Amino acid sequence: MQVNETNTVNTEEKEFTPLIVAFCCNWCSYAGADLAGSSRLSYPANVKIIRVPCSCRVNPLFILRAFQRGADGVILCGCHPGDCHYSTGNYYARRRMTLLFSMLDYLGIEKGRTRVEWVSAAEGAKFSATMNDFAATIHKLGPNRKLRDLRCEK
Amino acid sequence: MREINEMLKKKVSELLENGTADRIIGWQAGEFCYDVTPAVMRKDNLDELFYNGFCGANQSKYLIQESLEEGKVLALLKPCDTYSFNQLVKEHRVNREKVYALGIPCSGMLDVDKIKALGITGILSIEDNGEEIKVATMYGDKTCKRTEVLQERCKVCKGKEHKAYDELLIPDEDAPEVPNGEDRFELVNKLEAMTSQERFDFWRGELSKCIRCNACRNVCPACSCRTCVFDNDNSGVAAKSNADDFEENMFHIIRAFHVAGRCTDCGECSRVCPQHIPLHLLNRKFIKDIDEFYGEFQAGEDDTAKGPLTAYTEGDCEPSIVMEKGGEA
Amino acid sequence: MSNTEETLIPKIGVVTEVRVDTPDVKTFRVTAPEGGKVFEHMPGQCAMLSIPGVGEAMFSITSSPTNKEFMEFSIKKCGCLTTWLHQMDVGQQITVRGPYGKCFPVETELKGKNLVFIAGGIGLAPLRSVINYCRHYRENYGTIDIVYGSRSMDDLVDYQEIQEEWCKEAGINVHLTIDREQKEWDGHVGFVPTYVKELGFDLDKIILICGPPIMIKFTLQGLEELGFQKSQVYTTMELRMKCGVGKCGRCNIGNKYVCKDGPVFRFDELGELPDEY
Amino acid sequence: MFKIALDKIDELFAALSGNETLYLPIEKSGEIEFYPYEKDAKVRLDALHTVKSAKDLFFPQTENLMNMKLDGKNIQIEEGRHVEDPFVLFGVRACDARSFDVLDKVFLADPVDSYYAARREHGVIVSMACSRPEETCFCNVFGIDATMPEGDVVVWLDTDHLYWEAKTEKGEALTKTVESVLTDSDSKAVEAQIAATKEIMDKLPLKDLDLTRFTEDEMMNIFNDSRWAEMSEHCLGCGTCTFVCPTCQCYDIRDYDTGHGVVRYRCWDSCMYRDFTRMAHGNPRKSQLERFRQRFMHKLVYFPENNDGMFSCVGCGRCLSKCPIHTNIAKVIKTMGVKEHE
Repeated sequence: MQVNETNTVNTEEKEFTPLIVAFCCNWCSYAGADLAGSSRLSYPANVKIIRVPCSCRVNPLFILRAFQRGADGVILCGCHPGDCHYSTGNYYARRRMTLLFSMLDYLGIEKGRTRVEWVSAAEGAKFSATMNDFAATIHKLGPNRKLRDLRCEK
Repeated sequence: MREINEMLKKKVSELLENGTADRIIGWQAGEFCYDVTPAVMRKDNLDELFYNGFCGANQSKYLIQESLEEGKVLALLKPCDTYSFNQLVKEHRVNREKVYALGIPCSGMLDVDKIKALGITGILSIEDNGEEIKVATMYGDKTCKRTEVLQERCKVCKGKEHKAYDELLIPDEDAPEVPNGEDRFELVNKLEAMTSQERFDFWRGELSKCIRCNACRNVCPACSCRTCVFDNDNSGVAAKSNADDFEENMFHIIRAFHVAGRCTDCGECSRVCPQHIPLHLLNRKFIKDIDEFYGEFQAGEDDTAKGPLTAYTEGDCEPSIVMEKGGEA
Repeated sequence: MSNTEETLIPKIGVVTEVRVDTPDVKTFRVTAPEGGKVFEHMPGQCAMLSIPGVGEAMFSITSSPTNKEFMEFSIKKCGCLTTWLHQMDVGQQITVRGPYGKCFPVETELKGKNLVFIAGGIGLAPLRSVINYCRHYRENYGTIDIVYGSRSMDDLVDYQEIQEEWCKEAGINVHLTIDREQKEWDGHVGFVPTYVKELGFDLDKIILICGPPIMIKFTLQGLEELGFQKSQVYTTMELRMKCGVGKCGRCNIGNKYVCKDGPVFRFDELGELPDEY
Repeated sequence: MFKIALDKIDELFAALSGNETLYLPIEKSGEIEFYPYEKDAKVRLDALHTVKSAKDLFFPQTENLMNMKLDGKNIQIEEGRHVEDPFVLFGVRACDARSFDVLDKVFLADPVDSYYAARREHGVIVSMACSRPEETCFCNVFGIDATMPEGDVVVWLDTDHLYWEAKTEKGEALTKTVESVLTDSDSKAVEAQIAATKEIMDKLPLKDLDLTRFTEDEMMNIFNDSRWAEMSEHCLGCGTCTFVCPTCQCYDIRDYDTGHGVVRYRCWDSCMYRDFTRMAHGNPRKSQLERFRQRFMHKLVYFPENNDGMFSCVGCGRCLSKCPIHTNIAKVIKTMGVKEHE
């Protein structure tokens, strides 16, 4: 039996603004996000960027914990395959994320909630477009209900 | 089975006598006919050793500890145990030098919970010869089909070939026939064919039974970390209970992920689960995906091949493949 | 204390003073937010201190109950919570619950007796409460000897109080020792167990001992060689605790719970229990 | 004594769950636990045991104690809520019913655990006599009568009726609320069933476990017995036995940081776990041997010593069927029940 006595679910539906966590590799995608900013390309303010040394630094727990703490969508951005600063990190990340996303789908979690995109330092426009598109996808999916932790809801 | 038992006893005492090994991880009878316990035996208590249809436990994990200790240990490996053994040797968790592996035949192991689930309770003795299982109970004699009460892993048996051994009790080709392997991905396929919501409901139902006893983790030969991330207070995810649905999901996703590409599908996790959560279906999903995305791979087939998650090719599929390929939305 | 509200649910305390005793020991003075003590205690009793989200652990109360304004905790930095506590400034709130356990029998068996306190390192913390209690009610007790040792001069906890108060008081003999020679040190050098044997106390005394397990073990051997009985020696124990009220089930030594039946034990009682501490 | 026909039993459940929550053995995803009754639930009164024991209802696996907030230098504490809604726990077997006495000794001893006490006060126990024990049962060893369980109300089932008898004031009060669906009955059928069950109980393979050695005087001898080493050798160190046990009551208190505060909750803990007694400077129970020994010493020696000889085991047999390697308390009793070199 689970007792969550103090948890109450907020039944009032407010205008939904999805919270998005973007893990960006330090060498390409984070620089890409920087470029997007300095080129005045807009992307949603509710995209929270977490800089990681390499896309393969992200392990499945990071993704799950982002959902636990209230993310509605999680996106991982790294260098294009072949361009990894550490030569091969993103190749490993690619396999891991493929398997993880497939598992989440298998468990019945909406498959659009997670995404991997390769964004180079020169692709400010791609970064902004990707984020806008991802935010729109998540908005359509609605709030994350299946992979949330009730204790973390305000 | 009785002959094999006698052969085994003779062989083991021979190997201990001639100093090939100084102890053996064997099986010891319990209170009832089915509750067999793994036990380390030496020359003096070898008469307690026996082998029957309830010796299903995969003992290769014990070799991690045993191979750290002095002297050589004799391990009895059923064909499917050799996969886990290979995997542990490959990961340098078991010191191959300290183990003498004796391959023993297996014709499928029984699951007492499946017998009980048929309504056969109050079990006093079980006779296991061939097709039919005779069970004497406090409420009279019962019978059931052997195929009905085989352990999950035996229903999808990998075959009678030992993948690693120093010696075989009987040559693989002379070993008794193993059960006909069913398609191990049958249920995975079935789940994949469901809608996303159906899958979600199925797994919620199963995972919400989890009492977080850690039996699945502690028995798993692939879960050989000295300190598990879920026991590490600095990991931020350490917990002793599932205080929220999320933790049930997280624990099992991560547990399965951490053994992905290394799991030999030995089925111990499902065997020991007190709530009978079909954990093997999580592992098999990873195995199936790996097979489909990166080519057929059986962990533990040998002790050298690189695992699928420690390898890559430049042309690997993108994670977006899940969008196209994955189960129904 | 009669139900959970008063046991598992803590009270709030405020740190009003932080004193650096040694490189890894700090003493924290704690009062209730409105001033005064959070609760009353007897010498040897413990309290659970915690910081939300960091952890909770049992600490002995080092100040004497005769102090009516505040409680003090001498804490050595060794784990996650204690590291956090060491970073605290004055004004920080912490949670406090207690008091837990039995005290030293200061009002019964120890009354009228000649006392010897033997402490090593941070082991002085629980004894300091008793020493100051006995000093306060000086007429109730006979002679007082204090043997205190640590690794070096810098590791002596409460050195100032020892020098300025204990050493100057009539009827109290303080014997300090450090493990290895040190330039500025003109006192005794050597380990506590050997020093105790050198000092060779009269057999009419009651011993109160606290320190690292290895020190206790050898001191006890030495005392027995001198002719002391196990029933003359008291110590205070520490094991992992969660509830403090004998229910969470982890601090037992045999059938005794350290949090409830201890932390103060007489050695002849411990001798009847499994050696698992 | 009252009765109701089994084909009308849903009326009884409907009446019982009318004003308060009714917990009873219900099958979900293939396993049986005490779940709240709802219409069309798969009620399994035939099951001997739920996987988790009934202790979950009084001492839940996780329970929030308080919400805390660390705000700069200030701390706020907001106490968790106690259970104040009455509930009925239906279908408790004799072993589980006795386990509440064991838990009471711990949680109702001074200082009283008010979370547990509140649940005990608000829960009415309807226990159910056994008629089909299994080979793993040995409650008789602890003086428990499976045909006459403790509880506020006791019910017996035969092939077509449920018989109902109130045993306490609480039970009488509950009976009043469901009287309309019950009819009067004599006790003949129940007596016959009790006699039949007793005959079966005599055939139980573990009925003669001998507890005479587990006394205070033998504590040190049992503790120092060298046979613990071989018995614990293959223990996996999982918590299965502890978590399915109706009398295991050790708990942990943990903090969970939600991002906007801290929940301090308690949850079941297991003495079989490595970190159970681990401190910053070491662990008094270093190997699985010590942890394994602690569990059984507690149940068979320490607990009886502190509680007038009451053992902290009720012979339900859950650990016998659930232990992954089949090491269990029955084996320990058999081994340790005789002196080492005899």
